[in-house]
Amino acid sequence: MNKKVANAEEACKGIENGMTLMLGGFGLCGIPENSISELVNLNVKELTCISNNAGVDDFGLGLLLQKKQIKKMISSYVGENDEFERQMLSGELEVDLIPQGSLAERCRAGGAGIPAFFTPAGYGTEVAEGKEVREFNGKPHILESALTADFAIVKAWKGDTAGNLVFKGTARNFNPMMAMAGTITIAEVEELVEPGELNPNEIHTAGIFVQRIFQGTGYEKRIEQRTVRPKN
Amino acid sequence: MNKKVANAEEACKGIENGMTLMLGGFGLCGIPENSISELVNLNVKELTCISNNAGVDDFGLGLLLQKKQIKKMISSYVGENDEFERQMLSGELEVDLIPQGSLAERCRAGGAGIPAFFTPAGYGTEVAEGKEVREFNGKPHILESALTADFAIVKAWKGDTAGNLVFKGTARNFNPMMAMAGTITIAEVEELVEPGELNPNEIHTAGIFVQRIFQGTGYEKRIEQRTVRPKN
Amino acid sequence: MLSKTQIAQRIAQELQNGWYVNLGIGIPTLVANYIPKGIEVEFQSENGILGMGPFPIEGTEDADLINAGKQTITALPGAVYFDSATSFAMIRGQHVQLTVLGGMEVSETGDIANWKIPGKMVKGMGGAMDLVASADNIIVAMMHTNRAGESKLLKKCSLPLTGVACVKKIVTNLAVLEIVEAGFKLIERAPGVSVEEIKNATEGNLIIDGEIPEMVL
Amino acid sequence: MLSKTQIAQRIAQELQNGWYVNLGIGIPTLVANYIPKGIEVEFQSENGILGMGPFPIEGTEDADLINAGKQTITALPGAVYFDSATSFAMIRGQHVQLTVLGGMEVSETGDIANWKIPGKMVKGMGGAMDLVASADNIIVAMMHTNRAGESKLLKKCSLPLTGVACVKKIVTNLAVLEIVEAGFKLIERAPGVSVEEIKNATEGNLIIDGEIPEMVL
Repeated sequence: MNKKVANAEEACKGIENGMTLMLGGFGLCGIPENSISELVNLNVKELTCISNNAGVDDFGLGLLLQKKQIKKMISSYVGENDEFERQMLSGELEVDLIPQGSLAERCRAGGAGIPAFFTPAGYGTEVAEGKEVREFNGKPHILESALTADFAIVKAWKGDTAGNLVFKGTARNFNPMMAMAGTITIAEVEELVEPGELNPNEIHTAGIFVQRIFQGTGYEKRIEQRTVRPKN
Repeated sequence: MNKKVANAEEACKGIENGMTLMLGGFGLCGIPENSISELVNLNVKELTCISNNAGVDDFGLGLLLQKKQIKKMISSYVGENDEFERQMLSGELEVDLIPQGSLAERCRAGGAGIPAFFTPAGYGTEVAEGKEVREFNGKPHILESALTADFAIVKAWKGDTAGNLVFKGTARNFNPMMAMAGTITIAEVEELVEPGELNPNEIHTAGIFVQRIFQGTGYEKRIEQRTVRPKN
Repeated sequence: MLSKTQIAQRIAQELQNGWYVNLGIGIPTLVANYIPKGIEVEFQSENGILGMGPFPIEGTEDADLINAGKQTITALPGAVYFDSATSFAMIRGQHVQLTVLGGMEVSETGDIANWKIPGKMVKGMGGAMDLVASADNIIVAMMHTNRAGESKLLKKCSLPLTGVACVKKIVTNLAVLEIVEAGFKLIERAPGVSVEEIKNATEGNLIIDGEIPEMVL
Repeated sequence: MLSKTQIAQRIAQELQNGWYVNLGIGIPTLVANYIPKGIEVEFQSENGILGMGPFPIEGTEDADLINAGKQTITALPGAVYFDSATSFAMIRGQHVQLTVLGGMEVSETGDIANWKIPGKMVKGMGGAMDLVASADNIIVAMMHTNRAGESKLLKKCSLPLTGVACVKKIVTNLAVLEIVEAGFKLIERAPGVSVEEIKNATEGNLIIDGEIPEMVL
């Protein structure tokens, strides 16, 4: 089952104006850099982007915000991006803010054929507005629905041509759930190997969830907050 | 965070008559053999056991059935056990049969603080009786609730004293979800190592879900259906 | 009339390149032996493997590597193991393109019963209810009639249901049929089996539209 | 009056052996520096690590290893990485024994607001709503008053809520307080701070029951 494509250009074929995209990553950690560049090249507009964060001004999804390619963001935290805040407060950008755990679970639910589930997160807040409330074990919960996307775009450390993925460290984050929830899922990886080279016991995302895979190039992997102890 | 206990005897302390237990495994694959033996020794009765299967007549949960320690089984498939069928048809044993995917998801939900979710599985069947039905995307779904247990007992291949677990092959099955759903989770492993010896990127179940861990002995790992090709 | 093996062989013709396929216990398992040339599919077993291979060579069997029928198996290159929740996320989330399973009864509206005979046999539904409620493409492999000679293709199932309006296609020892709005549409006859014989063996509404070709194995 | 560091130091006294702890951004992060002797705890960061260690030694930082504040970190022996769904399964499923987070406002009924100032600042709630809705044990670390000198311990929050009736304890620069049925129960005073000063800085109902000890750091 060979899902290998040559590069981001080939992987992103079919992404059109007005589509809903999921993009993996937490902050700038584990984001699909190559595919984001290609989205900028393609200049697709009116996108709805589901991503935990919105990048920074000049990296990650911030690049799409600069070019006003995004109509709506569905995120949990967007605090690192001035252009985002400007577009949101001015009303240019629609924003749906979701508790992080609900965002993760809603993506998983989308991929897992679970249309809705109850969670305590957000009860009694803006997030609960218009949502069904039900008590379980004496505690109020709200009903949250599944999220899916036309394309899910994820970044892994290693992958094989059958689409199996292994993530590294905390770069895993939202990538596995989003991989499950895309009608077409694109995976870009730092190292693409042949089937059989990954240990089947150590694969984080099964190839069944991935439709296209390619080995990316020139990963910058920018660090947002470089915090260190002195060498001495 | 040292969760190591000496053996099954120490691990099973506190398991009492009338409790609800979850037991990992699929058929006889990945079952907590040492702990099951200890449950037989303890002769605790009136148990509610949540387990995908009920073992065979003389192995796995079949050992508890023989001694009539089980009041109620919550399972998805129980076809390999004559004593089970006898007790069920005679009414000695209460049985709640649940679609396998719903069973897995209900255990996960129990561990993940999700009290209920919608699934299409079982709609229009006995399983749906008394359950809320709701349509999503034109398809009827039923509301299923979370499962939890006083003790969850799982079997892993390797583990460290912090409770981190690695499973092998298809012996993973229900073990990870059940580990999440126990008030106290006992893990028995074939090989117990020190923290740091397992690669943090390759751990299947995080230690946070495990309260007690021990290295089991004398694993029989019986094969139910030995199907082979000739050597030649 | 087809043997069980031939039923599997005929079903294998339905496989399409790139499909993930879940094969149930019994006849469905045999489908894996007849994958058409040039077609690449991957087999999922709901207990937690994708990329299931043939039975192991004698002496290499591993108790930690079984399929949903509890048989020892092997893993092909590119295989992956996962837990039961993830397995059914694949199934419920419609990432598996084809499910083949056995049936005790199928109704003309696509209902299926295959898990329980009240008072007699209760093995449990295993993963069948999840599979039939989720898969877009479900093929039932079964005998056209039971041992008493009674039709298993009914107006209405008499046994407790496994799923409602879910079966798309049925391959029996006598015929290939599709579930359409009006009932069982006859698609192909087994070699040497007449339309009349199929009619007689089918209790539910049988739709015969023009000449019915004989299947080619 | 306590410095931010001292607030963290006081909160660290609440840690109990064997706890899994989630520390929010800001003051809460500092708590990790003051774990009492003989107490072993493990830190969870909701972006996907358990067993978080100190910042890396200069030159060893790894872009693929950060905490929820996007800071480079290290992993201790016994650490484990996981995805965001699993991370919040830990949180929502109450496997994390203590959550420490910052607050903009806390009400006398335990409501908390810390994610949004309408029309002015909208960073998003991140994981805070999941954390406060789930944790059994929530400590808020914050200044007792805002920059304008107005109390942040209110009868009712004025800002959009993060969670309802969830805060258990508050450690400010002036005091340690518990949320009880009738309001903010004063437990300890910061060194050199009088009950009167705390009273003046607290808009919500303050419960003073007997002699209030000075905290010991």
